[in-house]
Amino acid sequence: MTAAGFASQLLQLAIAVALAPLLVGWVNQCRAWLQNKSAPSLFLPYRTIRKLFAKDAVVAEGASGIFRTMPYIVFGAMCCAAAIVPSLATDLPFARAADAIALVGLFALARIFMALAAMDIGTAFGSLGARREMFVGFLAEPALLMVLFTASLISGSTSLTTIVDTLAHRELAIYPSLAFAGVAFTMVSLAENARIPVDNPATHLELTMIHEAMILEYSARHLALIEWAAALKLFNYSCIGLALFFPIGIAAAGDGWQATLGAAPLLVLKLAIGGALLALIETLSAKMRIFRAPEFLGTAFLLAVLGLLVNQLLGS
Amino acid sequence: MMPTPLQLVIAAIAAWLAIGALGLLRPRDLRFVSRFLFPAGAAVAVALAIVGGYAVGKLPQSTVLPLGLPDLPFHLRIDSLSAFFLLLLGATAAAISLFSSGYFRSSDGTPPGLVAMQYHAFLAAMALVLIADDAYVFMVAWEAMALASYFLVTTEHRIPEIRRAGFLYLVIAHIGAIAILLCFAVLQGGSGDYTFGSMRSMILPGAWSSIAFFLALTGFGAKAGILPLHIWLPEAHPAAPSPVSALMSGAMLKMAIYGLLRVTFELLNGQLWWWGVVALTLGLVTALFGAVFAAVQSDMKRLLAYSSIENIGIIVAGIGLVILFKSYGKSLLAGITLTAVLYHVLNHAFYKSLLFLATGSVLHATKERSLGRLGGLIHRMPWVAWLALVGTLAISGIPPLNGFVSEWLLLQAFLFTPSLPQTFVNMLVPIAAAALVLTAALTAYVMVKFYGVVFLGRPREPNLAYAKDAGRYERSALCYLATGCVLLGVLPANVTAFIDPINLMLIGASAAPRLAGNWLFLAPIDADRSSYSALIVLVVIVGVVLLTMTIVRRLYHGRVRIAPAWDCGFPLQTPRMQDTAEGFGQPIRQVFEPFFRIMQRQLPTPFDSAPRYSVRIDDHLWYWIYAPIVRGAEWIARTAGRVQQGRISVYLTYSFCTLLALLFFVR
Amino acid sequence: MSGVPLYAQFINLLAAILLLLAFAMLAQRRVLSLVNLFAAQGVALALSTAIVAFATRQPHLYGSALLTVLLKVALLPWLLHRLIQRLDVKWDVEGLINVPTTMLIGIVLVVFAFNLAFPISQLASTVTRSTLGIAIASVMLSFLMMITRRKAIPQVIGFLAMENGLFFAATSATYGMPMVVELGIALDILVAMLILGVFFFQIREQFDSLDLKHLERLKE
Amino acid sequence: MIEILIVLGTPLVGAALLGWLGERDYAATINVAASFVTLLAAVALTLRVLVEGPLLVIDRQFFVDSFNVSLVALTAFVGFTTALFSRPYMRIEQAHGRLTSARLRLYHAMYQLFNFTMLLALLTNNMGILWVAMEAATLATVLLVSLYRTPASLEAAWKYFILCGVGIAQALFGTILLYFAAEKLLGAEGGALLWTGLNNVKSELEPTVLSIAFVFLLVGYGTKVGLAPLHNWLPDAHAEGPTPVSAVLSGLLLNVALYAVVRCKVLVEGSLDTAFARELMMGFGLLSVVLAALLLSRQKDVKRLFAYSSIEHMGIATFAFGMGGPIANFAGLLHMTVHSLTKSAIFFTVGHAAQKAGTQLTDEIRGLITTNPQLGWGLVLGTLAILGMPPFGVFASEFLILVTAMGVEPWATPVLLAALGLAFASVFSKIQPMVFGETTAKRLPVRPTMIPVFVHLALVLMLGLWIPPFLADWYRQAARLIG
Repeated sequence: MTAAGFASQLLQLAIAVALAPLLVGWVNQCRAWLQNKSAPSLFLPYRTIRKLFAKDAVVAEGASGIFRTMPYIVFGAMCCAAAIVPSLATDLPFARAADAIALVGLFALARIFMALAAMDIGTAFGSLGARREMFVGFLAEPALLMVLFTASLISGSTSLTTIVDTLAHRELAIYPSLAFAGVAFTMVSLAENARIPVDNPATHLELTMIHEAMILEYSARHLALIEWAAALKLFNYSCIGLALFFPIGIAAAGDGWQATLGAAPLLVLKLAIGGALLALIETLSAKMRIFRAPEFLGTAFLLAVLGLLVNQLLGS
Repeated sequence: MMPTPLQLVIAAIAAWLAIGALGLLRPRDLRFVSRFLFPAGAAVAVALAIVGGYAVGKLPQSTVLPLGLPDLPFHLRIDSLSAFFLLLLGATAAAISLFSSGYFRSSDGTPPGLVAMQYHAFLAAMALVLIADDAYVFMVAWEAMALASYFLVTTEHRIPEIRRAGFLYLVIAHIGAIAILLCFAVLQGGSGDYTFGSMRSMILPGAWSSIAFFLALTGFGAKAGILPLHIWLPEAHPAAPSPVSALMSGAMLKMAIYGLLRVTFELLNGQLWWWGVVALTLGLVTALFGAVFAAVQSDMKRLLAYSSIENIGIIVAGIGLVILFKSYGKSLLAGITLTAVLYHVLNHAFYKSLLFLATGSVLHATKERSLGRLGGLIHRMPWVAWLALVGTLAISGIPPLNGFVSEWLLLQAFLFTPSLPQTFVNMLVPIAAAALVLTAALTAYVMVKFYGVVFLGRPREPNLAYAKDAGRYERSALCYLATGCVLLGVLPANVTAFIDPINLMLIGASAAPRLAGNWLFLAPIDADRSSYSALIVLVVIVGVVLLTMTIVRRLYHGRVRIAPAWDCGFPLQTPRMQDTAEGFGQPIRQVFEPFFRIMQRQLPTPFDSAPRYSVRIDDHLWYWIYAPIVRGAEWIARTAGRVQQGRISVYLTYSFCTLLALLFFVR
Repeated sequence: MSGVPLYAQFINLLAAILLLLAFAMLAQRRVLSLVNLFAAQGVALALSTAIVAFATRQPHLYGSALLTVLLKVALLPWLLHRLIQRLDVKWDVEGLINVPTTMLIGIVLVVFAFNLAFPISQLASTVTRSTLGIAIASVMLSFLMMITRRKAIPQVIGFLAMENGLFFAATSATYGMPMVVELGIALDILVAMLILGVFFFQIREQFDSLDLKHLERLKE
Repeated sequence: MIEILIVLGTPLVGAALLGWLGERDYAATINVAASFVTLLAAVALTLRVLVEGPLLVIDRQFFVDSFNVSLVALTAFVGFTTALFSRPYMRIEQAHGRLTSARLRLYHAMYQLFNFTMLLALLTNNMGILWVAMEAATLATVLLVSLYRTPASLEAAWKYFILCGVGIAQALFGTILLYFAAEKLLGAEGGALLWTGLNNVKSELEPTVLSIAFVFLLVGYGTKVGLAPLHNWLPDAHAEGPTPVSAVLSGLLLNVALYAVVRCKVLVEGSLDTAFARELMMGFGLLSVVLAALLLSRQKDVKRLFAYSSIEHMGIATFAFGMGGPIANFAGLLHMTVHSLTKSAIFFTVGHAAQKAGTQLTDEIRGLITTNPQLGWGLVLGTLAILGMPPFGVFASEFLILVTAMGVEPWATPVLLAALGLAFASVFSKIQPMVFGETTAKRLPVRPTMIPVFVHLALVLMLGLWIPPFLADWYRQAARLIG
């Protein structure tokens, strides 16, 4: 790999890790505005994380090694994911090592560890959360993969960089299949990031919570890492979405560092809009019963498959 | 002079048989059996694995033993395909034999010596299946395999369910064998020569070759557990002692896959595209079925058995895809798919044996098979738990372990289906891919349930507190298998390169140069389209994890306080508040309601002191297919029974009428 | 019947009588008269054998004629009489099928037998070839009789009558089998009769009747 | 020559001897000894025939070729092992008070007599004598079947007697027709009934007569083979007689009857140019297989069960001989051999099992393996062998038969296989619970001898994996003789 490639790789990773909490903060702020509450600071997530790091960790009795290592593994997996999602430029050497399918695999890794850790303590809520998480995952994961497949059928490749290259830098073409995929992707990312209407990050109401139920027992640095990882996940999803459906402005491999840097403000803009939209959706829609979730995600899955079929039918 | 691989394999078979015979000498001497026979068997297995690994890619060798029928002596042959499966058999058997040396205790069932005899006969039969080169020796080995495994399944024959399971198993195995025999009878195409050699050279007319293929699919499907011939599998696997379940699931099912490959791609020349469609559909239905049913099981071995059905389904679907590609002359894609299939076969052998053996250890430590009574074992038996975790992740298809690689390859194959001539097929492939992915995701669900309920949480029963960790032998066997899973995961390029000769042999095209860009990367077609490097992923993840750990430690204190679980501040938590297996599977049961036939649902009343919720689930197929068949057969038999109705003058009338009829017929 | 030598006409006559007797047995209800009819059959059989022996100058046929007389006219009927006395079963034997139907079937059988025998007898070298058809017919009639009787003794008599038919075929159609064979056959029949005798008593002491309806337990 | 005399003489003398002092304790030993001498003589005879080729002795009255000598050897062997088995078995019966010593005397005498008649039927060259011997065999066994004098055994014996008697009578008629056809060519005296003589002139024999004769012969001897729908006597006789008798009945008598049929078939085939005889035999064979397979699932009595399985296997063998040709005949011969060995072994185990449980009902015999492992394993292995499970020999012959059928009559193969599958399910579903599970059996007063069982099974296993070259050549030769 070239030095430039290595540089852009590190840069994008750094940006992801650094900006992820900010994105969360932004979404919360927008939501607060939309629900006309007084908004918390944009940097609240950073403060929370710092505070949590400083605290003494409390570990429940009967917690095994899985419980303790989980936060690190999840965080690691999310970093890996961040390293293969082109946010600024498609010049990502690491993307050779893991393609779209591996990306989904990494998400699955994180999910499974979270679920296992949640079951580790042996509390009612822990296993409840784990069950629901896996349940959501078993429909969301295929849907996401189908979305990625649609894109990779268009570009004839499963490596995200190539996909984005094709989408961004070929002569403009209309891909009807992407429309289906886009809708599906939105629904999946709502579910995957524990957002309304599937989950509600802002509550500990046992009937509704999924993600929160799993991490009830976590505290201090563990919790900090988990929160950070969650933020990273949101960031990754947003970047995937942007890269697949609004790839304009992402620098190509050969463009050099100016282009890469030039892409940065555009990315921030896109993320801001995306976050606002997310907040809007969350405000407009109501939390659905947990057993509505399969229908919701099933729809997403079918839409994605439809996209694939449309793609086969009309040809890419 | 140096003995040839084939001779070595034959020697290994003989050695296994000899070890078995030794078992007969001192049937009740447990020490002798467990300390001597099983380790010896393991040694032979290792040797076999080495020979198999060596023989892959070498020129085929064949020989004729002066056994069997006078006109049809035993023809034996070893080529890359059989060598690969011999490697698989040896590698799996080595671990399982090692485990068995620590596993078998004296019980009121079959005495240990006899068990050792059946066990090694089973191994020998499987090896013989793999090197058989004519119909007779194949059938002999095949049925001997079925018999030996049947007796192993019924080791604890005092338990009625086990007897029933064994019977079901043997009957379905026999039906399958009949189909296989018919298949060979078709394959010889009137030449009357039943050596595989002549079948290879035989060109069958289309209809006949289709018949042969479907007979093979039925016959081998019955052994592999393809719908709707799967019903014996979830009965027999739990019934058998765990090493045997591991051997059946890890190795024996693969023998069926071997047979299917052998017949489809070698003995039949020229495949038709729609066979592929059928196999693909059947496989995916089987896979989905297996996954869904695994999700709602509450017996850990049943759960694993269903997951075996699922994996077999995936494999068969892959084979279907291979047929599809090969019939359209897309040999490169066919090669990739076949690689994926074989890879998955290998993976399944490793992680499924690992998991079954782990359940064996759990079973020994707790005397408990039902998930509802386990839990928290990671504290009592850390070795088994952590090694089982590897298996769990591997089977759930998580990078960078081995399960992911084969699924990745298979998905690549699905994804890069170029537009095939049939639009219908083009429509099918994406749907198939979707089904495959769905199955994979369900597997993750299932395995989390399995692992979480068995090893994590708090013990659901008091007696679990006395569970002891696995012994020396069992541990080492588990370690070995887990290492296998990791290695197969992180060095895919080497494995695919190793498998490649089989592509060359069955497809006639090599896929490896494309598959293994270099030893680090796995890149089918070319690196731009898709590439994957498990090792790098592993390194990066581990690196990031360690890095964060050190940083966090460096910047902040590492203080930890142990406290009772918070759990939203709920008071009085008992282990009974955790999800049971039923509870965990409940969402799936709700989503896939129509799949199941709820046998009985036992709801607790408010006044129960120790309320239990349990659901017994059964699959429709038994009632839709088997029960009617049985009833029909009984009806016919009853009708035929009227012939024999005891009255002598009626009997006389029979013979009189026969006489008259014949005489009339003569004139 | 011009051109046919006298002895042949005799044999044909006896054959006709044999067939007649067979029909009579088919129709007969009373056990004792059944036995007598059987004996009469034996007489006819012996006569025909003797005539054949005389005509074809085969001395060993005299022997078989003698055998017939001893066995089928004297010994077996005597045994049967004794049995019937000892077991006192002098009842009327009503068949499973009523007599007219039986006769009807019998006639059909005779027609069938003749048709069957016709092509064969064309090839026969012997003059008395037409008797073959009669032999077959009587065999079949006795078969029918065995089927229709529901008591043990008549069934056995039917069995013996069947042997008569065979014997007749052997002697008249083919001028007798080799002596050793005939001896063997005769011996077998004798032994069979003795064993049957034993059986009757055993059956009697088990079921205190000779009705075959007791012997319908073993099914399927 | 001298061997023949010993082979035939020993059982005859033995019968006389045992008739005289049959109720002594050592009678059983005499029985064994006589059978053993017969076996030795049979072996000697076999060797001679294999070395010197066919024998035709005592003014052509006895004819021995490699076909019937194989059956002679088999008969002598199974006769011997059965005698071995019956020694403890009959002791136990006596101890259980089911038999008096007077009955034992009858049993022993008749056993030897039965052996004699079978050997005579096999060795004679005279179709008439063949018939006589068959009838005599029936008579001898009738008394054996009714040995217990229970109502059931009497009924069985009666049916056996009447049905086989009638059947045999048909056979006699067939023989007469043969004679009738042959005397024109061979002259009235002597040769006209000698099989060799007939065989020499078979091409000139009158087709119409022979075809009718064959019908009679087939119906006649077929009754004794137990071909459906003439089989009805067979289950009763097997189930109600003492077990050694069941063993020899299905192990040997059926073979002898089939042998007679095959001899006749050879003649008829020679004279007819049509496939009449072949089709007839194949039809009967197939029908028997299917019917037996169907009825197997209805059986409650274990000996009855295996009687039906005998019908099935005789059907298979008949089918094989019907197809004809070297391979099919070879297979048929092999099938007769392995079937006799396996089935008699099974009856040995079943007999003792029934004694242990005090009943023959499959539902009431349980858990043999736990009380007497040898017995249990013997039964289950024997059953699997008879059901055509590799690596046992029955599979070898069935494989060959199916293979040939695939070549000759492809449509028959699936039918056969379906029947075999059904038979497998029905039989095994009944045997498995008998062998496994909690036991119901008692101890036996006398220790049963398991040697015959395992010797037989070992032989069958060997034949499945390896047919010794000399045996292969021998049977090939025989197969060629049958044509």
